[in-house]
Amino acid sequence: MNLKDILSPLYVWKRAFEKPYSINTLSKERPGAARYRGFHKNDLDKCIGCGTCAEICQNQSIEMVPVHSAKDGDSGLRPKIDYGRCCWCALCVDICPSGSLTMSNSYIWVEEGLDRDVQETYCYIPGADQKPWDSEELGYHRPEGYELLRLERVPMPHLPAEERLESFVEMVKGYSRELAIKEADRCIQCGICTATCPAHMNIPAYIKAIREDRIAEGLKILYETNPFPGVCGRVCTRRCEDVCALSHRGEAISIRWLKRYLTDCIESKDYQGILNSEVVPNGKNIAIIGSGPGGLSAAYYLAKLGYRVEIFEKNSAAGGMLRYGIPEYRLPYASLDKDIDYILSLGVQIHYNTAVGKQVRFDDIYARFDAVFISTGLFEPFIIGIKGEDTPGVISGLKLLDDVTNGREVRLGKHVIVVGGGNVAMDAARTAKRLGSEVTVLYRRRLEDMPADREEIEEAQEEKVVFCCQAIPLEIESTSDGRLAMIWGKAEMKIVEGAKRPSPVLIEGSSERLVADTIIAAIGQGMNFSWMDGEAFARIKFGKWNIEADRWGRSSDQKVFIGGDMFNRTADAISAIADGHRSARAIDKLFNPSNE
Amino acid sequence: MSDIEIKDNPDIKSELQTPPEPGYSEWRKDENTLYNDGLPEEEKDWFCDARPQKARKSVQVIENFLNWARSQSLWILAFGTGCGAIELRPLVTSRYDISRLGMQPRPTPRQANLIMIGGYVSIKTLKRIVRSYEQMQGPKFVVAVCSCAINGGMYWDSYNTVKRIDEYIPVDVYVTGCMPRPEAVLAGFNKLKELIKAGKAEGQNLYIERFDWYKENQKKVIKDWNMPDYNW
Amino acid sequence: MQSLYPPIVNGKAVYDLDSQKYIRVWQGPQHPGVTGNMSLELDICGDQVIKCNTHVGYLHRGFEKLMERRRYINCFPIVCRICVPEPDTNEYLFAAGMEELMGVQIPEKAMWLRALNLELSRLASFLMHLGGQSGAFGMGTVAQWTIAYRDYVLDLFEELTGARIYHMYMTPGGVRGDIPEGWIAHTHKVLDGASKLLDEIKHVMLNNAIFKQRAIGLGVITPEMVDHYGIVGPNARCAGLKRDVRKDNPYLIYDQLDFEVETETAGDAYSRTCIRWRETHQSIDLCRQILAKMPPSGAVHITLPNVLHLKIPAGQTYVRAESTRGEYGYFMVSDGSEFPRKVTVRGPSYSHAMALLEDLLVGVNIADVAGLMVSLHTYPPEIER
Amino acid sequence: METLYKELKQYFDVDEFSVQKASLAFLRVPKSQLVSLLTHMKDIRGYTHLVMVTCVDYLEQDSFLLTYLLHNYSTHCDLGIQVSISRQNPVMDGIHHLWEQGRVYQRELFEMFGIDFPGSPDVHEPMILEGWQGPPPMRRDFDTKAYSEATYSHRPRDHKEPEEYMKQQLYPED
Amino acid sequence: MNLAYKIFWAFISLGVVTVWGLTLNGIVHKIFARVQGRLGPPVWQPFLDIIKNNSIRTAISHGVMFYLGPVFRIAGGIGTYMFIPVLFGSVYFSNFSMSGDVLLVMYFIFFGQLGMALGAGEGGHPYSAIAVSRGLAQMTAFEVPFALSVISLALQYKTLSITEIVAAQQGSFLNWTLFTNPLAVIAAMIAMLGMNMYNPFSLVIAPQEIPIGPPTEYQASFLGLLATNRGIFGGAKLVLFMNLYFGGATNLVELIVKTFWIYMLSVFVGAAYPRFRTEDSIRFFLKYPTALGIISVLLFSL
Repeated sequence: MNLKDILSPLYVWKRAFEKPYSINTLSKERPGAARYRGFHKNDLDKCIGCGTCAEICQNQSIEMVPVHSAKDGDSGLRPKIDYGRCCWCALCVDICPSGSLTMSNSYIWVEEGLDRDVQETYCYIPGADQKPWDSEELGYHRPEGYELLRLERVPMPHLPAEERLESFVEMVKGYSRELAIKEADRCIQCGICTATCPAHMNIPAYIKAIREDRIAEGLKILYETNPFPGVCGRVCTRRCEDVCALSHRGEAISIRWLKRYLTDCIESKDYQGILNSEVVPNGKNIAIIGSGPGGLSAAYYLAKLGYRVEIFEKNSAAGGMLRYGIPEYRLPYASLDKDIDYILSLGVQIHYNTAVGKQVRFDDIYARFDAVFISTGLFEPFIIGIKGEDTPGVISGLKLLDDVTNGREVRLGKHVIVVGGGNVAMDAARTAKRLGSEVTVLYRRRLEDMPADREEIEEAQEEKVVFCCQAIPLEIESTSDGRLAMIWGKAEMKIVEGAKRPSPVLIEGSSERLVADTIIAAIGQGMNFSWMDGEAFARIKFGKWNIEADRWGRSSDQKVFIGGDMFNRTADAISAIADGHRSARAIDKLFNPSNE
Repeated sequence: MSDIEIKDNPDIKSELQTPPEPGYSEWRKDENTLYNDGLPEEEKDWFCDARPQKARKSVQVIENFLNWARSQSLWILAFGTGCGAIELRPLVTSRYDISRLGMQPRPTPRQANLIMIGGYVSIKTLKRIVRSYEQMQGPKFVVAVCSCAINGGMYWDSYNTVKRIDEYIPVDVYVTGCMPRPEAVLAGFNKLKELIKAGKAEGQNLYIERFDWYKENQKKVIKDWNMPDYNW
Repeated sequence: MQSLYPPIVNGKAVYDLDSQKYIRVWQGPQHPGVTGNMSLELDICGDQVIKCNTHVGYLHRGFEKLMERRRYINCFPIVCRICVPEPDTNEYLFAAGMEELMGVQIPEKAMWLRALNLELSRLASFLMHLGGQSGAFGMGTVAQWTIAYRDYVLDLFEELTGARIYHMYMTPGGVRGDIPEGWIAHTHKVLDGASKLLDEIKHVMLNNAIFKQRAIGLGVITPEMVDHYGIVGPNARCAGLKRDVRKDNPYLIYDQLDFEVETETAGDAYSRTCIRWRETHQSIDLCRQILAKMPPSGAVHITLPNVLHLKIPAGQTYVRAESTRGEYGYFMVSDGSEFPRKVTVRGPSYSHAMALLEDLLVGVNIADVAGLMVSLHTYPPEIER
Repeated sequence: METLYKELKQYFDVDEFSVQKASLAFLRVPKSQLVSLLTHMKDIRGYTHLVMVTCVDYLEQDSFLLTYLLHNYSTHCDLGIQVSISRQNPVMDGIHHLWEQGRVYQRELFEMFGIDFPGSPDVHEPMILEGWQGPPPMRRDFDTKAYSEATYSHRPRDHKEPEEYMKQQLYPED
Repeated sequence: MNLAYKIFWAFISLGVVTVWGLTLNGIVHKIFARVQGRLGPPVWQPFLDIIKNNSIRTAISHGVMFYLGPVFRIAGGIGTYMFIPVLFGSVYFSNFSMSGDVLLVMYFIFFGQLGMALGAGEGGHPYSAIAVSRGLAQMTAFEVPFALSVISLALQYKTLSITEIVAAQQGSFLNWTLFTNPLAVIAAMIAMLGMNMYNPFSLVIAPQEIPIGPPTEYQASFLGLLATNRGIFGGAKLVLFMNLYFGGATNLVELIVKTFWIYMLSVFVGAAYPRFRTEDSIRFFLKYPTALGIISVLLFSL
C-alpha cells in the first residue's frame, strides 16, 4: 500500500466535472439506428402471400392468415406476426421473394397484462393492422445484393440461332441432372403456381422430387394431373412461371424445363412400371371426339378409371393441335408420341381418319356410348377481312404448319409476311424462316402487347425475323411480277374508355407497302360447327359461340361433355388437358355419384 | 404507447373478474389451510400453512397518494432470469440511469417491489421466481420483457422453458423485443408507473384470488415441488 | 482454528456439516454477486468457504436439442443466444463450421468484417467484465463507467448490424451487409474514447490500494492447473502460458494483424484483471488495424444454394475462436441431411465456472467469492446452453 | 497426423482415421482402450488439453458415439478420439482422474444422454435439469416439440398453407 | 424553560435534523451519481422511499425481537440525537445536553446497533447473521479510535459535556479541535468513515457479498423505520462530529454547511475505493487511527 495507490483512485472525481453519460431518454426515446431491426412492415400490394417468411421462421412466429380472397399469383394470405415468438432475426425480410416485407426501426411496444389475456396481444398483420411505425422510413431492409435465394435461372442450353435455322431439330437441349437439381433447388415450395396452373399440377412436389433425385416419384406426381408431361414440358404456355414467387424480383423457376427433365429422364418403356396403372374395366363405354390434348387427357383418366374409351379422329395421327399446330423444332414428334403412346397403351381405342359427321354420324355415337366427350378444338382460321385476301399466295398459319407436319411440299418464296402476333404467328414465321424465307411480322399493336410468349418473340428476333408493329393491314394486291403486295397503315395506340388495353387506331392517310411472295394470316382460329347436326345436337343447348356447358364441361345433355379449346378461352394445351381431366371426373361422377 | 389499440376481449375480462371455482385439489386440505405437499413431514411445521389473504386497501384518497409514492420508488429485484437481464445493466448504470425514476436494484426480494422477468424462464428458474415473487411484499409488480415471456419466443419447442409466464405469476406489463432496447424496457416501466398511479396494478391480489389456478400451473411444470405452497 | 482442518478421508476433507459449526449459504441465482443466473452453494466456517458446489442450469434451453430439429439457416438465429454478452463468437463459429463442412470460401472483405465484429464484441465484453470486476469488490464507480461505455460500442453494433445485443450479422456465407456511411468515423471516435476510459480505469482501479489488497493473491491459478482443469484464455495466460487461438490457430485474417499475446505470471485475480485490461487495449488496437487494413470494397457475402433446403455433406469438424474468456469451440456433425446431426458448443466458462471455481473457492473469504468468480469471467448461459 | 496415426496403430486398435483439416483428425478406438489411449496421448504425446467431451446419438445404429477432443499446444493440432458404445447399456470409464473438468462433462453426459460413468464424483447428481422425469433429453428419441406442446400451453396458431388455401378458395371441387 | 417546552423544541429540532439528514442523503446520492457519470435520483428520493416503504401492505414479521430491531435502532438514533446540543447558544436547539453527555451519546450509538443486531439475528436469514457478526466486529473496531479521540478531547478540554467542548472552540476557527488537536480529529474522521458505512468500510451492507447485510429480512414499515433512522442517526452523528471537532454551529446555515462538508469526506473517499474485507478493515481501524488516537491521548495526558 503505497501513497500513489492511495491517491490515484481519487482520480474518479474528475468525472464529476465532465458531461454525464446519461442521455435524456425519459422524455423522448432515441430512434433506432437506420438499420435497426424493429417491428415488421409489409407492403400488402407487393406481398403475394407465398408464405416463405412463415417457412423460414424457426420460431413459428409467422402465420399466414386470410386478408384478401385468393387470386392468381396471390394467395390472399398475409403474414401475421406473433411478437411473443419473433426473435427479430430478419430472415423473413431477407428471404421475402417479393421484397414486400421490411422492418421499421421502431422498437417500443408495451402492453399491460393483468386485466386481459395475452392471447391476441402482440399479434398483428403488418400492413393490414394500422401501427404507428407503418410510415417509418428507416429500419432494416434487405441489404443490396444479399440474397438467401438464387434469383437467376440456371440457363437452359439452346442451339444457337444460326444452327437452329438450318433444320427442324429441337432447339432446346434440356437440363442435365446437375443443372436440373440446381434449378429445382431454387424453388421455395410456396405452391402459388399450383393454383394458376389450369391443371393444378402439384408443381412444388415434383420439383422437390427432382431436387431429391426421386425421378420416378416425380413422374407419378406429373401423371396425377397431366398425361402430357413430355408435351407440356416443352410447349406449355406455363402461366405458372408468370406467377412464380421468384419472378417478382428475379427469374421464375423453369418449371416447364424441369417437367421436361423429368420425362426425358425416363424412357417410355419404363412408364408402365413406374406408373403402375392397373385398369379394372367397369364396362362403360365413352366416346371422345377429337384426339387433341383435351380428348386424350380425358381418355387417359377415363381409361384409368376403367372405362372403355374410343376416340374418333379425323386425321391420320393423334395429337390434334399438338401435332398439327406446333412445329417440330419446338415439339419433336417423338416426344409427342411418347406421351400419346402411353395413353393409348392403357387400352384406348382410336379411330383415325374418322371425321364425325362424315365417316360416322354423331347420333350413332350418341346412341352407342354411355357418354360423349367432345373436344374438337379450333381449327377454322379467322380471316383478316381485307380486300384481296382470297388472292392465291395468302395462306393461313395453321395450313402452313399442317402442311409441314404432313410433309407436304410448301413453297413460300423469298419473302414472307406473317400477319398476327400470337403463338401461331410466331410458329408460322419461324417455320417459314426455317424453310428459307425472309420473314416480316405485321402486328396491330405494340411489341409488348403481343400475346405470343415472350420467349418465342425473343427467339424469333434472334432468328432475324423482322417485326413491324402498329401496322394495320389494309389491302392485299397482286403485283405485276406475280408477287403480293401488302398495303398497311400505321396505327397509334389510343386508350378507349372501358377497354382493358389501348387499342390501335389507324392514322388517317398513312399507307405503306410491302411486297412478299407469301402472306400468312395467323390472327386466330375459330370453331367449326358444320358437323354438329343430327338429333342429339338438337337437344343440346348452344350458347353465343359455343355449346353451353358448366365449368365441368357438362352440357345441357347429361351424356355430352365438352372440353379443350372449344370450351375454354385460353386455347392452350394445358387448359385442354385440364378440361379433359375435369370432364373425365365429371363423367365418372355421372356413373359413380358416390365417388367423391 | 396509448396509440396502440388492442381490442377488448369481453370473454377474458369476465373470466378474470370472477375468480375460478375453488376445485379442491388433492394438495389442499380445506379452504384456509395449505397442505405443503412437497415438504417432508418434519419440515412442514417450519413453514406457514395459512393461505395468503387479500391485502386491504386504505381509503381511496390515501390510496391514491400511496400509489403515487409507490410509483415513484420502484425497487427492482436484482434477479437476472434470462437474456433480458443484460439490458438491465445499461438501465441501472449511467447511460440510461433509471435511478432518475426512483428505481434501483435491490438484492433481496423482501425489499423489492418489482421483479423483471427477462425473457425465457427455465423450469429451474421458475421455481426461484415463484419463491422470490412470493417473498416480495405487496403491492408487487411484474414486468415481463422479451418475447419469450409472452409466448415462448424462440424456445417455443424447448423442453425446459415455460412458454407463457402469465400462467405462473401475474404480469403487469409486457415489453416485447428480443432483446428490447433499454428504452423499450424503460417505456415498460413508465407504463407500469401509470398503471400503479391509476390503481390498476393489483397483481398481488390477483395472485391471491387465483391462487389455486396459479399453484396448479406451477406444480404442473415444477416436477420436484419441494417447497411450501406459499413462501412467506 | 481447529475446525478448519477436518479429518481427511480418501484424500478429501470431510466436514461434519450437521455439527452446527458451519453455515450453508446460497449465493444466487438471485444475487448481485454472481455472474448471471447461476448459484453457488457455499458451506462456510466463519467467513471462510470450506466447500463450494456450483449449480448451473437455470438458463438451460436445450440448444443442442433444438438445433437437431432446425434447418441450418434456422440455427443461425439461435446460436447467438448461447452467450448473451458476447454472441458474435457463436455466430462466427457456427457459420465457420458450416462453411468448412460445405467447403465454401467467403469473400475477403467478409473475413475482415467478421474479425472486426469479433474484436468489437470482445471490446464490449471486456468493458463489461472490468466493470463487473470492480463492482464485485464494491467499487460501483468503474462499473457504471464501463457499462455505460459498453453501450457506445453497442451503438456501433446497432448501426452496423441492426441490433444491439443479438447482432445476427455473420450469416453463413459472409456477413449481412457492408459498413454504413459514416460508421468508420464513429467507430474511431468510440475507440478513442474507450482508450481514454481505459487509462482512467488504470488510475482508479488497477492502481487502487484497496483493490490491489483484495485482488492480489486471490484465486491463484498455477501453470500446472491449466491443463488439469482445461483452463483457457486470459485465465490461462495469467499463469504465464502463451495461449491464444488467434495466434496458435489463426482464423479469418488474424495472421495479417500485428499483436502480441499478453501474459502475466502471478495467476491471481489482480493479474487476470490486468491481462484483461491490456487485452481491451489490444482489442481497440486490433479494431483500428482492421479498419486501416480492410479492403475498402468488395463482396461481403456469397449466395448459398437455397437455404430453405440446404443440405450439408456428411462430416464432422471442430472450429474454435478466441472469445474474451478463451477458446470457444463448435463441434459439428452433419449426416448429410438438412438438419445438423449434432452441434456441441464448448464454452470456456464450462470448465472455469464448474470444476475450477469449485476448487478455487475453498479457503476463500466469503466476501471475496464474488470477486473471484467475476475474475474468472464466466457467463452462465454458455455452460448449460 | 498420419505419422501419429501410424505410430498409435502399433500400440492401440485405432481405426477409421480421418483428417478433416491440417490441424484436426478423428480416429476410432475400442471402448476398452479409450482411457489408456487418452492417458498415452496426455502424458506422452503432448495432447494435454481436453477440449471437450461430447456424444452423438446414432439411434439408427443403436449406439452412442463419444468424442474426446484433445489439443496439443505445441503443434496446435486437435485429435478427436471417438468411441462407440452400446445404446442399451451405456456405461463408460471415467476420465475425471486425468482431467478435473472431466467429471463435469461426465455429469452432463449422464444427465443428457444417460451414459453412466461409474466412480465419477457426483455423476448422478442432477446438474442442469431439476426434477426432470422424462428420458434423458438429448437422446434422439426424445421429441422436444411434442414434450413442449404437451407440457406447456401455447397460443393457438391458425396457419394456412398458401397452396391449400388457394385450393379452397379457387377450386374447392378439384 | 420548563421541561414540556424543552421536549417540544427537542422534537421540532429532531424533525429538522431528520429532514436535513434525509436531504443530505439525497444530495449525496446525486453527487455519487455525478462521479459515476450519471444524473442520479432526485434529491427528495429518500423521502419517497420512506413513504413507499410505509405504504407496503404486507409485512412479514419473524417474532418480537425482529419487530423490536428497528425500534431499538430508531430509539438509538433518537437517543443519540437527544443529548447533542444542536446549535450552540440556542435556547431551542440545545436538546437535553448535560454534563458527561458525550458518554451517553457514545452509548446510544452502540445501543441502536446492538438492538438492530438482535432483531436481524431473529430474522433467521444466514446473511443477516453473517452480516451482524461482521457489523458488530467492525463497529467495535471503529469505536476504538473514536473513543480514543473523544478521550483525547476530554483530556484537552477537561470536560465530558458537548456543550462545553463546543464552547471551548468558539471565537476563531483556529480554536476548532481540528486545529488544536488534529490527530484526534483524523482518528475520529476515519472512524466516521466506518460509522457512515460508505466505501471502503461498507462490507456489512455490501450487496455483492452479502445482500444488504443485517436488514436482509427487513421490509415494509420496518425498513421505513430504518430509513428514517438513517436520517436521524446520520444527522445526529454529523452534528456530534461538528460539535466535537469543527467548532459547532451557532445558526442553522452554519450547521448545514458544516455537516454537509463533514459528510462529503465520506463521499469523497467512498466513490474512489472498493470495500475492505471485514478483517482488513478491523486491522486498519486498529492500526492507523487507533495509533493516532493513542498519540493524541498521550499528548494531552502528558
